[in-house]
Amino acid sequence: MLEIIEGYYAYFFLMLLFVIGLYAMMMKRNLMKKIMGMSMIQSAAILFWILSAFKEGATVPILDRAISLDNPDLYLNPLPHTLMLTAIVVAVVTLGVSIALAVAIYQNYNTLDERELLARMEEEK
Amino acid sequence: MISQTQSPIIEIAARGLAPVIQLLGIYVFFHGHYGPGGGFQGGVLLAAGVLLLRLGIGASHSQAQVTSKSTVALCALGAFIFAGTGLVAILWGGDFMDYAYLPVQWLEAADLRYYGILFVEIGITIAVMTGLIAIYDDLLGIGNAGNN
Amino acid sequence: MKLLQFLLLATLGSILCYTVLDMPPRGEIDAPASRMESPVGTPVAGAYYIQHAYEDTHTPNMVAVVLADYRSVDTFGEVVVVFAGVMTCFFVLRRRRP
Amino acid sequence: MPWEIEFLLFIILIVSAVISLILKNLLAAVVTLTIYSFTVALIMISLGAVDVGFTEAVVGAGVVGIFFVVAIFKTTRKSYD
Amino acid sequence: MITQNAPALIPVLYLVAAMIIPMVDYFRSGLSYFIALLASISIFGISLMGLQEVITNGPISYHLAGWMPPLGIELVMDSLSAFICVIISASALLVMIYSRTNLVQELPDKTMGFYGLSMLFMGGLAGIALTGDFFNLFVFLEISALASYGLMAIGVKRAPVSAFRYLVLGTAGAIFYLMGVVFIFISTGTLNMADVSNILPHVEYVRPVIAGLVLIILGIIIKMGIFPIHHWLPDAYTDASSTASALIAPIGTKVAAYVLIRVLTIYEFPPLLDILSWIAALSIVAGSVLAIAQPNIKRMLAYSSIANIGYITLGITLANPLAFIGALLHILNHSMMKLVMFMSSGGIYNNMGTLNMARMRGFPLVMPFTALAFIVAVMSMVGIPPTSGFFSKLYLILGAVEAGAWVFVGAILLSTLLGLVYLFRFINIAFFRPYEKYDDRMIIQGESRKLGLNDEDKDAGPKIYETMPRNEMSISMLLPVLIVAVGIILVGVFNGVLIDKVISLAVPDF
Repeated sequence: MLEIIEGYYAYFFLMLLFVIGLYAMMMKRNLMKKIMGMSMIQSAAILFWILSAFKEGATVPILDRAISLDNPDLYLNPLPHTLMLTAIVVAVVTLGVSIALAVAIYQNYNTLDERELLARMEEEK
Repeated sequence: MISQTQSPIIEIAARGLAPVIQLLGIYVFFHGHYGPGGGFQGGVLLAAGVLLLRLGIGASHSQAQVTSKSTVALCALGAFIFAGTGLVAILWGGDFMDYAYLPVQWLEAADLRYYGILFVEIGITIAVMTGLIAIYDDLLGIGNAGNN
Repeated sequence: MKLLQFLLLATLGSILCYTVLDMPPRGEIDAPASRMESPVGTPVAGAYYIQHAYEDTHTPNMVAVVLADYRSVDTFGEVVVVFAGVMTCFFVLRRRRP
Repeated sequence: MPWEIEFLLFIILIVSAVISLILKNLLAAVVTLTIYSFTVALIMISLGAVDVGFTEAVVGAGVVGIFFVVAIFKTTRKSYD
Repeated sequence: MITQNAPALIPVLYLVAAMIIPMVDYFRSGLSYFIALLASISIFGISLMGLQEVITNGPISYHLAGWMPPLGIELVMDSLSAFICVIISASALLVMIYSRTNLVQELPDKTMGFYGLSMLFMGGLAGIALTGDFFNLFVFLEISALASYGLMAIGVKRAPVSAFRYLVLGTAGAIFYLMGVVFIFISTGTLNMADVSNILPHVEYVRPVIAGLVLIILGIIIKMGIFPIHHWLPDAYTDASSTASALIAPIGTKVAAYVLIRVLTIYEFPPLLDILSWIAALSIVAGSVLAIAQPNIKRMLAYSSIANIGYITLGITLANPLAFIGALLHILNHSMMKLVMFMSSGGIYNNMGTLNMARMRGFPLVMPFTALAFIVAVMSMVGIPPTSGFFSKLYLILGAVEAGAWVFVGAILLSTLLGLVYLFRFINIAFFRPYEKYDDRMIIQGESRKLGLNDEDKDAGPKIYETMPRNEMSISMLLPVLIVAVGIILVGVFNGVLIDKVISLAVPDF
C-alpha cells in the first residue's frame, strides 16, 4: 500500500488538480475565476510532463564533470523539461490574451459575471 | 499606475531595484549555456525590471527604456532574428535551423552550434522582453492615442 | 444540469486515476522514456541528448541545447506564440487613432 | 529530496488552488494564486527541473501576478462566487 | 532548392511575413496589405511546387535542424498534407485579395493587426498540416488558436464574449491534447508520429495509450466544433468581422479534421472509430436541423459548417477508401463553398446593410454576379450534379454503403433534404420577392450621401427604399468569389482527374 502511495501519489494529486481546474472553468461564473482555473489545468499538465522526466537518484540535466555520461540514468531526461519551457510560455501568453479579452468584455458590458453578461447581451438584442 | 505616484518611497525603491533586476536578467541570459537560465528567463527578468518601473514611476516617465510605440515592432524583430538565423542556414544549403551551415568558415560545427544557440537566444530575449511589456501596455491602454 | 456536470467531472477524474495506476511509478528508471533504445530499435531521444549534447555543441546545459538546437523549431514556435499573443492584445485593445 | 516533503508541497498546492477559487475578493485570490504558482515552482525544483522551476517562479510570481493585478485594476475587484 | 525546402518554407514564410508586417508598419503604415499579398502568392506557388514534387517523386521527409527524426523534429509532406497545404494557401491568397477594400471599410485603424494575425493563423495551420511530431503540432495549434482568438474578438459589440468562450474551450482542448501526448510519451518514450505508430504494438502500458488517444481526440474534437461541443462555433463565426470569418471558416475546422486523420492512422482502435462515426452522424443531422431555424445568414452557414464537418468525420471514420476519398473531396469542396458564401455575405452586408435572410429581397438584382456565384455554392452545398458537392456526397454514400452502414446513408440523405429546405427558403425570399431595402446599420455612408441624408436620420431605424440601385461588390471583392465559383464547377467536372492524380495517392491502406 505504501509503495502504491509512494509511486503514484503525485499522479493522483495532479489528476485532482486537473479536475479542480476543469470545475472552475465549467462552473465558476466570474471570468477571472475561469482564467484561474485555466492556469490550473495548464500547470497540472505541465507538472505531469515534469514527472515523466524524473528518475530516482539522477541529477539535474547540466553536465557535471564528476558524473560520467556513459550511463544516462545518472541524468534527468532533458526532453520534457525543454518541452515544458515552451508550454509555460504558451500558458503565460494564453493567460495574457484571455485577460485582454476579459478587459475588452468589461469595456463593452461593464461586468465580468457571466449571468449579468448574458442578461445584458439579451437586453441589447 | 498611469501617472507618477505620490509616494517617494515607492519611486526610489523602483528606481533602485529595477537596474539590479535587469542586471540579473542579463546575467541569467548569458549564463544560460552553463546553468539554469537562458533566453526566456532572462527576457522575463528584463521585462520585470521595466514593468517595475512602469508600476513604480508611472508609464510616461518609464518610456525611456522601451517606448510603448515600439514594443510590437521590437517583439517582431526578436522573432525575426530567430527566423532569420534559420533562413540563413537554408540559403547556405542546410536544413532550416541547421546552425552547422551558418556562413562562418573558421569555426567547426560544434562551436558554430554554440554560437548559433547564443544568437538565437538573443532573439528570444528581445521577443519575450518586449512582448510582455507590450501586453502590459495594451492591458492598461498606455499605447492608445490620447492617453499617452 | 449542475449535477450532471459534477458527475461528468467525477467520472473523468476517476477514469484518469484508474489510468495512471497502469503507468510506470514516479522515478522509475526503466520507464520507456528513460531507456536507451525503443522496442523497435530506434534511439530514444532523452538518452541520446544526455550522451551527445556536449560533444555536439560544447554547451554543458542540456536543456539549452535541446531547446535551441535539437528541437529549435519548437522554440521558434514558442517565440511566435509570444508574438501572436502580443499581436492579439494589440489587435483587441490598442487603438491607434482616436 | 525525500518524497514526504514533496507530498506536503502537493497538499499546499491543492489547498492554495481551492482557496484561490473560493475567495470572493479577486485581489486576494490573485495573491493566493501566486502562492500556488510558487509551490508549483518548488515542486518542479524538487523533481530536478531547475530550468523549468526557475521559469515558473519568475513567470508565476512576477508576470502573471502583474497581469492579473492590472486586469483587476482595469475591471472590478469583487466576484459573486 | 525551393522544392526541396518546401515543407519548411511554407509555414515559416507565413510567420516571417507576419513578423515583417509590424516592423515595416513602425516606419511606414499602409504597406501591410502588399506584404501579406506577396507572401500569400509566393507560398501558394511553393505549395503547388511541393504538390507537384510529391506526386512525381513521393513523400518528402524534412529533418529540421538537420537531426534525424526521433531526435529532431520531422516535417512530412506526403500527398495528403501537400493537398491540405494547397487548400490553405489558396484560400489565404483569395481572402487576401478579397480583403483589399472590405477591410478598410470594416476595421480602418486595425489593418496592420489584421494582416499580421491572418499570416500567423495561416502559418499555424500550415505547420499543423506539415508537422510529424506531436509536440510541434501542439505549438502550431496554439499559434493558430491565439491568432484566431484575436481575429474573432473584433466585430460586433459582443464579439469579445464569443472569442472568450472559444478561448476557454480551445485552451481546454489544447490542454487535453497536451495531457494525451504525455500519456503517449510516458508509454512509448518518443514524440515522432511515425515512431510512435511503430512502437505502439510493442508497448506494455495499454491503458495510458488508449486514454492518451482518447484525450488527444477529445482535444481535436473541441477544435473541430462537432455536435456536442459546438456552442462556440456559431457565435464566433457570426460575431467576427466578415473578412475574419471568411478567413477562418473555410479552413479552421478542416485542419482539425486533418489532424484527426493523422491521429487515427497512428493506432487502430475500432471502438473509437465506431463512437466517432456515430457522433459524426449526429452532428450531420443536428447541424442541418439547427441551420433551418436561423435567420442570420452567417449563423446559418456556421451551423451548416457543423453538419459538413460531420460529413468529413464520417468519411474518415468509416475507414474504407471510397469514404476516405469522399472525405478529402469534401474538405476541398466545403472550403470552396464556405469561401464563396462567407465572402459574398460580407459583400452583401456592405451593399445591402443586412445579414438577415428574410430582408435580402431582390438581392440578385442588386448584385447579379455575386448572386450567380452564390447559386453555384448553394447547388454545391445541396449536391446538384455538375458541382463538386454532388461527387463528394456520392463518394461518402458509396463508402457508407460499402461499410454496410445504412443509418449513415440515411443521415446523409436526410441532411441533404434539410439543406434543400433551408437554402431554397433563402432563394425563394431573395430571388422571387420584389426588391426592398432594409438597412440594419441604418444607412451606409455612401448611400447617405447619395440620398442626401444627414446624420440625424441615422437614428431613424431600418428604412425601406423603393429604388433599386445596381450595386455590385468592388472588383477586388468580386474576383475571388467568381474564381472560387468557377473552381467549384471545374472540380465537379474534372473530379475524376483530381481523384486519380492527387487524392487517391493520399488514401492510406485500410
